[in-house]
Amino acid sequence: MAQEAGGQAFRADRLNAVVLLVIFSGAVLLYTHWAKKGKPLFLRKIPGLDAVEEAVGRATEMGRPVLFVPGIAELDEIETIAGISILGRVAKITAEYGTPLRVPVRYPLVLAAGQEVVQQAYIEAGNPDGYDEDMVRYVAGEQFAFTANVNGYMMRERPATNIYMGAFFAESLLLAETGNAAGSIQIAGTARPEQLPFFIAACDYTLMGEELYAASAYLSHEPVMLGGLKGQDFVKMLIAIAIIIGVILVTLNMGDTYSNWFIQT
Amino acid sequence: MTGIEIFQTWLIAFFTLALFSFLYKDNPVYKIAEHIFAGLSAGYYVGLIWDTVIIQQLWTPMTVDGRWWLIVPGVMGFLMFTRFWKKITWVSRIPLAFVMGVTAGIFLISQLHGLVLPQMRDTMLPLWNTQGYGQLFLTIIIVVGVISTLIYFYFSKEHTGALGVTAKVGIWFIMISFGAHFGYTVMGRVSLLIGRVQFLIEDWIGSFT
Amino acid sequence: MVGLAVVIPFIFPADFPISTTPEAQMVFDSVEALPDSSIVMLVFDYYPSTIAECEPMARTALHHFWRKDCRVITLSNIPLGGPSMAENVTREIAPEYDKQYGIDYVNLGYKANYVAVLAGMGNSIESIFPTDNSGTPLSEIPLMDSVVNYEQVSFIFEVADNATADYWVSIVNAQYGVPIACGVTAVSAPKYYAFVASGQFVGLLGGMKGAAEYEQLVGKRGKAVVGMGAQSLVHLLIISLVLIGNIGYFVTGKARKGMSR
Amino acid sequence: MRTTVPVIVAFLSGIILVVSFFFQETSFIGGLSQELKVWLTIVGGFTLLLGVVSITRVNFSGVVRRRPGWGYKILTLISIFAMAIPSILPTSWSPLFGRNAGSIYDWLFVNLDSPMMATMFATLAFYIASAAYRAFRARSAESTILLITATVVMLWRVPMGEALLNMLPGDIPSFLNTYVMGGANMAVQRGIIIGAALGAASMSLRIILGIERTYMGKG
Repeated sequence: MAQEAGGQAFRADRLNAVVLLVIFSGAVLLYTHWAKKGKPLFLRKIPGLDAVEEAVGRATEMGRPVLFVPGIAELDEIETIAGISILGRVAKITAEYGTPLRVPVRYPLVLAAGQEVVQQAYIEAGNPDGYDEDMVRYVAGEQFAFTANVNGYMMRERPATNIYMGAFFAESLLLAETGNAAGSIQIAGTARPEQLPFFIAACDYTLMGEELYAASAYLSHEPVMLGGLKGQDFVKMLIAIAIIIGVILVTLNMGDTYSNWFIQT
Repeated sequence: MTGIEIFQTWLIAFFTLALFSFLYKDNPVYKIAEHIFAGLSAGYYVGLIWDTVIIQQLWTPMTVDGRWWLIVPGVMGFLMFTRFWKKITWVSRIPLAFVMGVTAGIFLISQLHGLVLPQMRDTMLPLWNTQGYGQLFLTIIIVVGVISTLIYFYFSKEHTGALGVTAKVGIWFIMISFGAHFGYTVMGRVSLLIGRVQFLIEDWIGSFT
Repeated sequence: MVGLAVVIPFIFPADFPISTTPEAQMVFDSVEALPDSSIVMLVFDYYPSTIAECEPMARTALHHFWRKDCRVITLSNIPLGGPSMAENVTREIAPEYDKQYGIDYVNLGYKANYVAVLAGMGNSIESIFPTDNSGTPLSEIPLMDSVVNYEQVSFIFEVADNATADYWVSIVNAQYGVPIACGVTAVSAPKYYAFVASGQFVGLLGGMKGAAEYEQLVGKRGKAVVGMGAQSLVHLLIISLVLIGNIGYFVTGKARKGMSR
Repeated sequence: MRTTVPVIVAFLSGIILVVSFFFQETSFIGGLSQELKVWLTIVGGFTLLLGVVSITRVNFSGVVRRRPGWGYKILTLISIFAMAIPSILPTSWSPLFGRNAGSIYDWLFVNLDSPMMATMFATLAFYIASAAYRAFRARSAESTILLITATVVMLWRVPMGEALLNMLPGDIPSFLNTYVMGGANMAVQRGIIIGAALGAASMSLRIILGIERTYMGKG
């Protein structure tokens, strides 16, 4: 171990990863820096977002509650964080209209974060009295126990609007199907491709994959989220271009050196 | 079957049916099963972590192999429990930060190096080859599919013009993929049900005779 | 209705031929191509909830390995049940091939945080698993004498019902180059086609059908093959439900709530 | 103090792992990062116990305060202890202790816990059928594509359905596997994998650099 000098120990064959790492980190950090400085960064509007507003409005007209489920994962999951920041926006609308809101959660940390966000939204909307501690509540720790409880709520209270934003697993269909049976308008968003088909089938509108993150960055204008998203977007475009160049070179039969550069070791 | 085997089979059958009874309606038998289930699952962790982590990874190496420095992760582990006291909750952030830091370090590299690079490389396929039209068709599908999916999830420009067309193609591709997911998943869920029915018919009803 | 469709085939079994997909054939071929008595890993990364889909794969793989006299290291990244299932399955099948614990197979059990486990074994398996599942130090297990890290492992068979399979690809295969074949639940199978195409997986079994294909290739018809009959009927039932639902939808012409997607 | 220390810890541990990737396993930094991974398996184990403590506390206080359903909560508590206590007693006292085959722990797992987990999941099959009937409609061009693909894939995945498809002209099953699963689906998954990998990497980068602190909670 000791006799190996630092110079020899370096893995020159992993240089391609260094390059990618540097470009990627540079892009994310630069955009985050710009976002913090207040430089206007453009994000296209996500179509599903109008639907959220519309659906909460409908709940108000019908005088029935809005149900918001921020996924069933812990707060260290990006999807949960995105869900919580969308919850902030939804809470603001319900605060303005005075629509009842219910947020069941599965983890104590999510409970704390959720309560904070909702309370903040009610204060900002000028309706601090409308806030009630019980709006966000801890339901159960076990996946299916949680689902059974939320399903029971849907069938009893028949909320006009159900919004699911966050990390969902096998319960996606159980929730969305029950909501469908209860006649609620449903909007969902998750980054898990394996659960998306069920939301798409059973919900009226679905934010797919990274649309969830984009939506939360769009709504929250949080520089860290916005910068990260823009940085990723930039690298994504580079990747698309690099692939197209690769396809052209390989088609012309002169791409070996180029495409071999991407081999991982 | 011996007496104990018959008992076991009936026990499993009882709890299986108890949980299925929720499909009809919530009921006390279901609740009993559900609560026992939650307790057993939590209790399982205790024996497992006690044995595989605390004894095998921490205690024995420290006391037998003399790797005293493992006291550091040991203490960090215990600090996790400060989360339950409001005043010193913040201390639990230190072990949490360690977990997040190491995981992030492994992730940052492995995601870029282990996923992005190889997936990019494998998309660089020749659009002209001698393997016939079938292969050519497949290559076009793959290249167009990958690029249009990437573009669909590109948020920095409005989806108009050429970008809009590509994104539209992307959404069609995405729907095909999600359809495939749905079709596949049906199989998965049904398989699990079949597993339970196999038990009920072969083992439980089989035990009547 | 669904219940009936599942029950009927068990009472009146019908036999339809099970075709083989290239992905399952690849799994079979790559195990066949291993030199006899190679050291392989069989990973039980599934929860008991998906036993019906995953266990037939793990069992068949074990039969296949032992028929080729491979030495098998099992482990699990699933805290809830993983090590118990690995223990039970191996011990049940071992007598059939006259295999001895410690010489022909070993169960490393479980260690917390799969990311650290997968990455750490690349340097030294013993530092992550100082003992086997039941607490015997690795130094006292003959099979582990010659195994330091992934370099001595010629093949990994990952059976998973969750995203752990991603990390076997992005950490173990990418950084240490061990060939990995994967058996996954139907839910996640479509995703892994991307890893098969890029060669990061040398084969893929998707759900109970994949398990049945593999059982048939290895010649050990088990629960998966039997289950395919019930599977057929339920699928046809669901397809007809979709059709009926859509016909009703078009006949009544009610566009529900007017929002798209 | 309350945020600075954790941020430094996350930074140091993260950066060591990143740098070590570019050096041989046998180098100094390789050894250091290996040690950190071992530590992580230990600290990670305690994180799992945290959940058990939470559940015990919630149920215990539910019973003490006679919250609705407290009778059921007693069952949960009994089950936790029935599983946990025998499992941490040494096997040398009795073969019923510990985790080996023949122990109480193993018996409870094989005969109660494991079948119940499987049953919980199996109920999904019923829901998927009702979803197929009610929700799965050709509402737009996109949902029609989804619907058709799903139906055909469903047919293809079972022997009886495949026999049906084989009655039609052309080799539909192999077309499905090559062009749908290995073609269009694969391409989309690849796009999603690349996007998700960038997302995870960007999150990791921000955690290492201490920009992202949501995981610590507020305050």
